[in-house]
Amino acid sequence: MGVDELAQNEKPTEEVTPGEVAALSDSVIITQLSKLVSWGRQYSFFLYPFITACCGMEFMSVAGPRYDIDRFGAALPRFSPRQADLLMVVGTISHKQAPILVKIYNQMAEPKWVFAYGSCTVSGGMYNNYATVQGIDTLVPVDVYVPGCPPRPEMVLDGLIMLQEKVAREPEINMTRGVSPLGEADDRKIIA
Amino acid sequence: MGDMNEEKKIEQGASDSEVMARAKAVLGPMGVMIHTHSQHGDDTLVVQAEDILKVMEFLHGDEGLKFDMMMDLTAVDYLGAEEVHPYLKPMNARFEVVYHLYSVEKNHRIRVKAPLTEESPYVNSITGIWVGADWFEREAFDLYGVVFRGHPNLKRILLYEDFEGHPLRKDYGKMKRQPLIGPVN
Amino acid sequence: MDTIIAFVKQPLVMEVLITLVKIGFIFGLTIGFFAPMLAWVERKQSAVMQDRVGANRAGVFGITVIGLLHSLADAIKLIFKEDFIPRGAERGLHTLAPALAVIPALVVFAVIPFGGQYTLWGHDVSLVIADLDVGILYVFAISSLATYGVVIAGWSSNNNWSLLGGLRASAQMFSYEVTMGLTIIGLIMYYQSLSLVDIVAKQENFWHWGIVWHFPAFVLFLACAVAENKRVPFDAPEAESELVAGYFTEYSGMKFVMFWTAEFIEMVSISGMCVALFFGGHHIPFLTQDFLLNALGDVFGPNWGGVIVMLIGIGVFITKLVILLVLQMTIRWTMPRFRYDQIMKLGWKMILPLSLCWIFLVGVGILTGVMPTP
Amino acid sequence: MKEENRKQGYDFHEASRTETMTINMGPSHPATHGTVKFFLTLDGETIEDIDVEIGYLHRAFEKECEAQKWNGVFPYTDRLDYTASVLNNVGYAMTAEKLIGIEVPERCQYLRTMISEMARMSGHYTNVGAGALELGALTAFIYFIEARELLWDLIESVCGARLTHNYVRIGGLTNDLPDGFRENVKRVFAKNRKLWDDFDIMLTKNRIFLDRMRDTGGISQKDAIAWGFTGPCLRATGVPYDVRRAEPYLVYDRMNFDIPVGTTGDNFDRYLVRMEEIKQSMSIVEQCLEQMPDGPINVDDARWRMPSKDDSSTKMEPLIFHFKQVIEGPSIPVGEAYQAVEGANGELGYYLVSNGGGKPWKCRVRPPSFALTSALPLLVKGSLLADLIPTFDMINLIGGECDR
Repeated sequence: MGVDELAQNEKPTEEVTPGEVAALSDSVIITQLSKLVSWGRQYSFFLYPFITACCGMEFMSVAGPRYDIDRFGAALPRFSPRQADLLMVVGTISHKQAPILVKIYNQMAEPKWVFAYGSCTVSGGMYNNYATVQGIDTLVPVDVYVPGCPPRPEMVLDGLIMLQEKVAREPEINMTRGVSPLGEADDRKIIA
Repeated sequence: MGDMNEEKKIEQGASDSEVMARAKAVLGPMGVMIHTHSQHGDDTLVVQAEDILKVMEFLHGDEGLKFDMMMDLTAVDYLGAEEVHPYLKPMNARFEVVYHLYSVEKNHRIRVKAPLTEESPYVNSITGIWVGADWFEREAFDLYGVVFRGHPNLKRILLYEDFEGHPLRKDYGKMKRQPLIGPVN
Repeated sequence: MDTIIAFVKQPLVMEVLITLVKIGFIFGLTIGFFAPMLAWVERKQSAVMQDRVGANRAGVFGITVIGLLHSLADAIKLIFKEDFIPRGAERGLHTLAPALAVIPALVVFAVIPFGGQYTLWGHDVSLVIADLDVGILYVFAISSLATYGVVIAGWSSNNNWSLLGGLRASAQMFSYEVTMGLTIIGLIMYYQSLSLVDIVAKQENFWHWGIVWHFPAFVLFLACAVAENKRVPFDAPEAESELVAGYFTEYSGMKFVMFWTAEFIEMVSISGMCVALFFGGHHIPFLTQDFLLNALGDVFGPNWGGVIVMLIGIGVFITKLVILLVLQMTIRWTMPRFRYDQIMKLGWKMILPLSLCWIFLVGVGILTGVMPTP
Repeated sequence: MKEENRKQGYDFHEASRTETMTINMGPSHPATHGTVKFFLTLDGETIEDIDVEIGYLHRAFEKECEAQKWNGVFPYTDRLDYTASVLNNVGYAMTAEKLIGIEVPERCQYLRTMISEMARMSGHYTNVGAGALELGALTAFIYFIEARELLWDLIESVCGARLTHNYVRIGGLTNDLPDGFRENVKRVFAKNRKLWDDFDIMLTKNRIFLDRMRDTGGISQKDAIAWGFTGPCLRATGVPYDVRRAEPYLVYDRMNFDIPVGTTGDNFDRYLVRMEEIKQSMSIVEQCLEQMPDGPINVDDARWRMPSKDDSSTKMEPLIFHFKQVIEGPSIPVGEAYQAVEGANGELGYYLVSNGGGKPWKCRVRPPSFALTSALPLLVKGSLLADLIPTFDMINLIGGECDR
């Protein structure tokens, strides 16, 4: 399936039109509510660890006793993409792996965020050859980039805090990302 | 390590190791050998590709050698570096399938190589002798395009089915991408 | 105003009101208090056991309450999470399943006494929502309903992993249903009653506590109950490394959390059952209720004294509950997971014969008088 | 009765006929490490057939190495078996040195041995810990993560990196031991031994763990050899093959250590072998520190060694050599060589071909877990779905090494 053809499949998934959102966002109740929701989202990331390579070893340490990502409320790994909020892409993505990443991203329930963990996911890192994807932002939208090969756990925690700040600033309750422009739309269209 | 001594040994044409002597004694008269050497202490037999099964069956079955483990199987593309091995040019060979065998019982190793030409990169599969060769042969096929005749399931293993060409060949560009999905980058 | 008071003072209305208060109390205790608290305890206890700090960042104006607010954050986030129904799923059943999982877990509490009987201002107050003569049978009947939620969830998701999870769950839960019933037959013989209120009342004397004479039954019952609840080491139906998330793989948002909540509430109800059956309910060892009533009644008057005794009883009950919850948590964070067929083997080939043996021993004990019945 | 049913068009056998379920497990599945896909045919929960597909982490190691200078290959070798990086470094450096025909100084050999064993410990910690995790014992896993963390602190103090150490160079090492290293080793190993004991208590005698591991994923000695098993998985079947003993390299011939072997070759034996090897490795590290002589850590010959950073930024000649090493690469003599080291998973062999240029013509690595994974269908066919998890974990597929 060609890229153009896939791009055409993209349809807006928002149920509320932008105009309506703008009108509502002026109201005091809605802004206070959205603040509360953002606060909740900020401290409750369920991770989907998309672990493929070396960075996974460091990811174990991030979850381990010394660095303890649980402190930030982001400890619970959910291996079902439906239940996850944060797609942690940990490790090199090869061209063989790319369709799976896109699929997992599309399967995740809104709202969702993507964390590019390690140089390979940021830019391809030291692998620039026929087999590797040069950065996962060519496949899915990315919120936080943490370079390093592998990044130290402190960097990951820093990245997570930055993501939390980003989520806290999120003005909309109904934040949707939609599907990746590259992948097939998931079954969500049927029910929406 | 003692590699210095080995180098000297080659220069002096020192006596062969037991393994080499035995292999030479049996395989020599069979007329399958192209070349032998013991560079850096690694005993190496270079044999005709079409006779690889004969050679392997001997190495596997022989009581004195008993190579019961196929340690490694790979291929090398000598395109543009035929001078590395003197026997490649006369044969017009481009590839070499390299087998590393090991005997757990006797604790010795041997390397067997079979040169192949670009036109006919065919060699018989040794999966009948060592089942473990299965994936190694698939890998060599995947990355070098060497075809193993008689392999039960010869298809790509590391790359995906839609991939065209064999990336470890020297004429395949390092960054020539064929992505399954997404932009070419 | 007077008419309202007069209306309220009618015995039937009073009865209904008291029952409503009790139901409200149980609801608040389980869904309102224990479910979020257990989510927090699970996090914190695992953190303590693993030498970590655990969640502690979520705060309002810098007040973090040692990470308690993370449960609140989770709840807020999950309410606003997309609710997802996969293509090809049975939409109705898919939506119904989480409710089917939660409701039985809650309803079990109807027969678990969380205090004793008190007479306050002329009204008899019994701290149990429904004092059924066959309370234990009711518990088993209801908890077997919980299986349906899980099985329906597994089947309606149109996902192979869910289906496998549902299959495992149904086999496991039905098997342990049977064994769980058998483990406490000895207890029923000993107390000669099927009513949990009766059983608790008979445990006023510490030497008649279930745990004293029926320790093996307690171990077997707890094992069965944990298996019923599908927690580690019996979590094969939702085994993460095997079935992704088992029967609730395709659930998101609040529906997914309802399964979780059901699990936590079931933990509480298991502990409640254990407290009622083995740990003397609201009783304090070596301290009878009458003694307390007399002592406090002298100081505060019979009515207020009764209220204080009631509160002490509830406190004692909850304390015992918490201890058992911590025990369950410790088991959860220590053990590896059983294989599915090993779970079945354990249930049918180990626990079942052992509980039969125990029934026999109890019978012999009661007949020969070695085991003095209350 | 049967006849009656038939008449009514009801065939009991037809009605009770079960179908097999085909299901895709992975590559993004918690148990498959993100790099393998199992195509399972299940009859109930029994695995009727399994097709293993690898290659999801194919990063073109060989193509990438052929484009690097000889010394530039080290970072790529780090990322083969990333649980035990230095072992890969050492294997590659030794093969290149074999091609050149040089021998590194004694202190360097001791250091390489020592750091290799630390890497092996790290690899085994990860493997055994992850095995516990996948069986649901999260706490046990965390214990070994902490043990590994302490170990990584030591390695970091030597090489400057936690995971991908890039410590070895052709003809030597990047740097010597830091001050106070011996005391740190003593402190850390005391703690690690304690964690090991705790882990052992929590799992080895745990009946559930025992039941899950014992008699699952077993393989006979003959099959194991035929499939090219090496390392702990081969030793679990009772074959005492260890490259460190069979063909001693570095200073292993001076070390006093045991090769633990199993008896049945099942998952539990693999686990026990790995657990024992952790202890043996600790003892090797301590022996190395005891015996280690003073002296240089690099060869004297400037053609092969990478000048140290301090020298190359202060002195002229080392700067020139550094420049030549980086831009042209050492011109290693024409030839081919195979050298095996004992990796965390088994025999880690490097086969290098040089055409006399500054880059390797061919840089092949013999990945132990590749051979192990290829035998997976044999190990799990006919067993339950749940058995796939411990078996796959004890096989210890490392994506970087298997797919390269």
